[in-house]
Amino acid sequence: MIEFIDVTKSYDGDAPAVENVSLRLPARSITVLVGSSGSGKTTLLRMVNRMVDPTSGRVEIDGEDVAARPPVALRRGIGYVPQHSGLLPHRRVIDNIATVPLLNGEPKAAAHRRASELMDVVGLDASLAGRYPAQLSGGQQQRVAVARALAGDPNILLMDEPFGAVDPIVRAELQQETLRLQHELRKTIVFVTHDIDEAFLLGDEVVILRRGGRVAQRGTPADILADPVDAFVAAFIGSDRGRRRLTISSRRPTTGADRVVVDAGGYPVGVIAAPAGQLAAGDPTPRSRGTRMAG
Amino acid sequence: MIEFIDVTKSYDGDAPAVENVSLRLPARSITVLVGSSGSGKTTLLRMVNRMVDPTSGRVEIDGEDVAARPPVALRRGIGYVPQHSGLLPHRRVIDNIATVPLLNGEPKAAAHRRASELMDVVGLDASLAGRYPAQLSGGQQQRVAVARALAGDPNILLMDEPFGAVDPIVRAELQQETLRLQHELRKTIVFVTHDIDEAFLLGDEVVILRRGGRVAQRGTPADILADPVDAFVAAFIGSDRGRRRLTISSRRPTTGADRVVVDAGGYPVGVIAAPAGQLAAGDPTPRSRGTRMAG
Amino acid sequence: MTYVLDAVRYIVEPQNWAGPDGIGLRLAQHALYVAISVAVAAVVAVPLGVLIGHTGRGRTLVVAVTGAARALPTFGLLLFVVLLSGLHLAPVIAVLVILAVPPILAATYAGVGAVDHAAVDGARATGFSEWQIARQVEIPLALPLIVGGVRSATLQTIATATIAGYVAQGALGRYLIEGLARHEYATAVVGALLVGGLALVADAGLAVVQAVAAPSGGRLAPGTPLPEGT
Amino acid sequence: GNDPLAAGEPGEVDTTLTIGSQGFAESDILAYVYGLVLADHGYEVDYQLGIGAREIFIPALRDGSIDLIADYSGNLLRAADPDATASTPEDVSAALPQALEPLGLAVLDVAPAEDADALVVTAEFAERHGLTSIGDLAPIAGELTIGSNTEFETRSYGRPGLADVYGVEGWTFLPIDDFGGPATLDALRTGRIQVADIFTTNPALQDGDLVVLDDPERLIAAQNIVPLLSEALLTDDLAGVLNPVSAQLTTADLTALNAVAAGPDKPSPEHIARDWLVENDLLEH
Amino acid sequence: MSWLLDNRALVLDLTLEHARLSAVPIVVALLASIPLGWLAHRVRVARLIVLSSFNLVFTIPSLALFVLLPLLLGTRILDDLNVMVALSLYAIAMMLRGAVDGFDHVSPAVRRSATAMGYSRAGLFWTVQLPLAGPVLLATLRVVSVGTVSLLSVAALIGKGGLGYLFTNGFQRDHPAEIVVGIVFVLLVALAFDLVLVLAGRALLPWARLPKEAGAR
Ligand SMILES: Nc1ncnc2c1ncn2[C@@H]1O[C@H](COP(=O)(O)OP(=O)(O)OP(=O)(O)O)[C@@H](O)[C@H]1O
Ligand SMILES: Nc1ncnc2c1ncn2[C@@H]1O[C@H](COP(=O)(O)OP(=O)(O)OP(=O)(O)O)[C@@H](O)[C@H]1O
Ligand SMILES: [Mg+2]
Ligand SMILES: [Mg+2]
Repeated sequence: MIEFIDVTKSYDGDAPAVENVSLRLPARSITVLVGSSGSGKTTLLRMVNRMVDPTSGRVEIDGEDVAARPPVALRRGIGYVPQHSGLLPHRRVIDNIATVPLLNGEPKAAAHRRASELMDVVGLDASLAGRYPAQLSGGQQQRVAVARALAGDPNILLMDEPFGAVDPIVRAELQQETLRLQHELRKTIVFVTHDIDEAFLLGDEVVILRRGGRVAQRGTPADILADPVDAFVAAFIGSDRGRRRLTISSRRPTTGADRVVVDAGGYPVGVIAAPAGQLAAGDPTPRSRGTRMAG
Repeated sequence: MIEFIDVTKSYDGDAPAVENVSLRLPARSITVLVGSSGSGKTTLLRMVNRMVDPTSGRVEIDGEDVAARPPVALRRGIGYVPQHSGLLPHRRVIDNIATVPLLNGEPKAAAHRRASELMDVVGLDASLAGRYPAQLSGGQQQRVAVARALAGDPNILLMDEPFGAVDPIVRAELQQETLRLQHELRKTIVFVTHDIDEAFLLGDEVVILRRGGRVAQRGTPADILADPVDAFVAAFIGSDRGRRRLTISSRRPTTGADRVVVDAGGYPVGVIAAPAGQLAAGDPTPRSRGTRMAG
Repeated sequence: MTYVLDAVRYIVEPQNWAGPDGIGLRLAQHALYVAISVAVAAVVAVPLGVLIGHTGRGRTLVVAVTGAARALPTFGLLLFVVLLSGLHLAPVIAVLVILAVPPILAATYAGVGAVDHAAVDGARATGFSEWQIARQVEIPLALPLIVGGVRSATLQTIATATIAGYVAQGALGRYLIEGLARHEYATAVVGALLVGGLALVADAGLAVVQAVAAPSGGRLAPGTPLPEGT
Repeated sequence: GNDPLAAGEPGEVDTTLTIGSQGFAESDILAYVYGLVLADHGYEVDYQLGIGAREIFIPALRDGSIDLIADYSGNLLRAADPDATASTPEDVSAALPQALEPLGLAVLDVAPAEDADALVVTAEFAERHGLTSIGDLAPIAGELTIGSNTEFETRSYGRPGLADVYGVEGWTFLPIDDFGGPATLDALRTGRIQVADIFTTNPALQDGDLVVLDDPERLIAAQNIVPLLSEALLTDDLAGVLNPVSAQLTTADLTALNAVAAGPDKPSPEHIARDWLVENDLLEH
Repeated sequence: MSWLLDNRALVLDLTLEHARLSAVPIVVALLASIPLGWLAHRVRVARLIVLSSFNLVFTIPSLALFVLLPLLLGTRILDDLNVMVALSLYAIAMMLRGAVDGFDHVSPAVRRSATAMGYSRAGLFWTVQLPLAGPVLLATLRVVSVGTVSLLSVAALIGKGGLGYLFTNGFQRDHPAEIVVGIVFVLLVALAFDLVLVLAGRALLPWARLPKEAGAR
């Protein structure tokens, strides 16, 4: 469990990037911090591994103040995946993944063995081991970054817009992969994004942040969607533009007995099964990753 | 009307970026070219204003081959909005917008007057006229770029991922603004994006491209959504992951009588009104901008 | 350090400024040689650099040629040209031009090449001709770097113009050569101080030019406060 | 170097002799003339060519940067003792050891060969102004430009001596640092300068279009070749090796050596020196 | 040509001397610029000092430095050290700017993510920042190397110029061919040094010149 206790961070002289934030992130699930640019997501995330030290307040991991731990050792025990993979351009893929074991003094052979396993885990072909990062596609680079973050076998994984720079199809693939991985590994993941759809897809719990890191709303995706607390959240998740307010269109009975569902603006968002013109209601329960089975 | 007639473009030596594409884009409506990275969207778009000349085949505007027109004059008659605004960093906002009139030899006063009007049209505060681009936010820069593209009063507007680099809230605003503008101005707009949601939102017609610029499917958003022609399109629009296949969840009767709608993965996408437990079906017709009224 | 004191005393003595061997004439000669050489070099290198930066062609060739030009020993070249053509000013200028071209050329094509591609592309798509792109977009935006190139060319030329003294063309190098030949350190220090002083003045002047040359939009510190919203 | 302290390795005496030269062809050749003979006699020899003027090589000798250099007796004497008045070869040779002693320097035997500075004008110029000796320059001194190496201006036979001895004053100086080489000759022949300081062994003086001005007052002292070295290095053995070489070296030889150096083949100084030594049976091995 | 053949021993000697005298300053510049450049990269004041001293050193004519250094160093007039120290000063000054650029050039994203992996300060410097600054360091070092080799010839005026001897000697003997030989051999030395640097770069920085593979973005 990660806990922010009344943390504030001011970068020299400016208005605080994060102000009096208290937040508890449950263990072994994905918490997504979402908010627009400059809302302090990255700042909060980095406090966990002491890349940023709070100006006041403290951050605890399982009840222990991180400030008491030497930062280098702390960081080796926490996985980190940044937006632009941040891979070492002068090291081969296999060495990049083996970074933390090597830093921890593991023998090279063992570290490479572990790295090879991880390539498999994150779905990277073994033939890529000898390449340099520049020789990989964006999606492959992010997979390497994930593998690298996992190499120290950390309990906590910090992911800062890890899929922000890859194209939508690849992003969708990586998102699914993340869910699959988490199902297997059950880490405590803090995931930062500014894409609300991604937040709803991945988050067991979603924390919507305003400027200054203040929490606008937190809850499961379904909670937030069904019941945005205020206009800011409504705007953020798009329900003020009617994007979330759906209706079933009559015009177009398509193949099978599907009907197109449109949002309040009249734009189609998907299709809904209506066998025999009847709409099946009351079937599935909205999922939360906490209770989810193999994906 | 813009027509691509069997165009192919190979950049030196590589496999063709665009191969044997024939495509007719209707006048006075928004056609969105959508496809993943490298599918040739930009290449196709730039053939229209001769930023790229096809290796073979030709592009016609209203039946006239563009190759017959001198590129500089052609470009002054076609608006262009790139992803990163491409503004001149050393010119003030007003001068950036007035670029084309000034190039065409209009007197400065008249050009500035026209630029001021356009600032109003695209929703820029007049107080920004004297700023340099670096002093604007990303969203403001894109508005300036749109105003600049409109300054020559072109019939055609080419937009290459114009909102790709701005944050989601601002992007939603700009998308709405684009729809409003188009309703007023009725240009022939070719819009490139790799965001399928944006494509469905903005396109009167959407063209989904595969690698090499080959057309996978074209049609109105509702057509494509309801009836993806093949697995590629289904994957691209997300219906293979069940993202478009919606069901109404029973679990959570929220405020009023709304029900949460979930996709095939069980993840919530929106809420639907179900007064008295009954679902109102058969109401709105999916819209297409061709028939749309003021937004 | 008495040499430095002696040298300073020599320099501040007004009578040492007059006459055919005076500081005044030699300083003027030095400044003139440098000005001519740098101007000629700029006239050659700037258009060429803009052309290369604009088209992106010929870069490797120019890198090789400027590399070789940098390796050419100025001193040997000067003596060679003087042997062939006699004791004139022209060889001195020619050699200094060869010295000054590479930094200006490199700075110009690097500067033009570094102009934000999006701005150039945007300008082209808006209907600027290639010439207008070079004149109105690339040159203004690259100007600080170009002036930076002129600045380092000027510094090098000022230091190197001292060799003019070796081929009877006067200038401040005379103090160094006299100091060396007569083993009078103070005289050599006079030369070093005057050359250094001239260089500092020229450098400061060009620094101002460079600051003024910075296009207005680019001079703003990044992160100048933005208004809320859009 | 001969100074163990300066060499930084106390206790280990450096046995290599470094021979210097003044940076013009004749001096380079003489360095090899003496150096090759020394090497022939088992000395370790190293060369340091092109050091420059006396103002530099004397300190270099004294600090051990070099050990031996061929110099010119008259100018050496004036440099060591600015008040010296001796000007005939004999007087100069006699005065040298004493003048050098305070500097810790010594000389070996003086060679018969002489190579003095000489003030030279074109034959045409001499005829036009009726010039035969240096003193004849006095009436037209105001319009004259004299070209020579930079140090000429401050030398005893330069600006001060010309004024004191011959009353030649008010001329303009053009420094051309090529020791009377091609640039100086070019300047003289094209009229850029009217008078040049050229060494008497310069082969160009043989061409016939140049005239050496007489020096009846002996402004320019006798300039015999003499090996100059640090006093501490002066041994009988060294003298025994080099004095016979100097004894054989005549002015005619020197002029011939310079002619070879300036000739079409431009052989290296070492080459020229070796040929001369072989011709005169001065190399034993 | 025949002159070169007749004098090949002399030219070879001078070439070796030239290489020796100019190699030292190049190496010194590389070694000195790394800590200094690092300091300037990290500390704003140091950057100011370092970069303006760059300009200052360049205002001193090389000849003056050659003449005056023995005075400052207390070395002997003809000591190799004078020339090497003088050239080292220029080389360091030139090299410093490149070193600062090189360290500035290391992507902050890479640096940050390496820190997040748990690199210590020293580890970060030696295994991340230094190698990543490598390409810029190398590019600058190539310019420095060429410049030093060419500048050394001026020291012929004090008898320490390596191949520069051929310039003064050829000048006095009215022998252009000799000067040309000098110039050509200076270029050859510069070329040889450059080749060494390029090869060293390939060996040490193999990742710096990768062809991008298809599929890479
Ligand atoms: N190192 C820093 N120095 C100064 N200010 C900073 C620094 N890092 C962040 N800030 C400021 O703190 C605020 C919050 O920044 P932060 O990076 O945490 O936001 P974010 O939510 O991650 O934004 P984004 O979505 O753009 O990544 C911003 O105003 C930012 O400008
Ligand atoms: N100037 C160019 N030179 C060489 N190859 C190019 C050039 N421009 C594009 N290509 C190649 O042509 C193909 C299509 O590129 P294009 O830019 O048209 O794709 P796109 O669909 O716009 O992609 P993106 O979404 O990344 O902008 C790609 O493989 C690209 O690498
Ligand atoms: Mg962030
Ligand atoms: Mg594109």
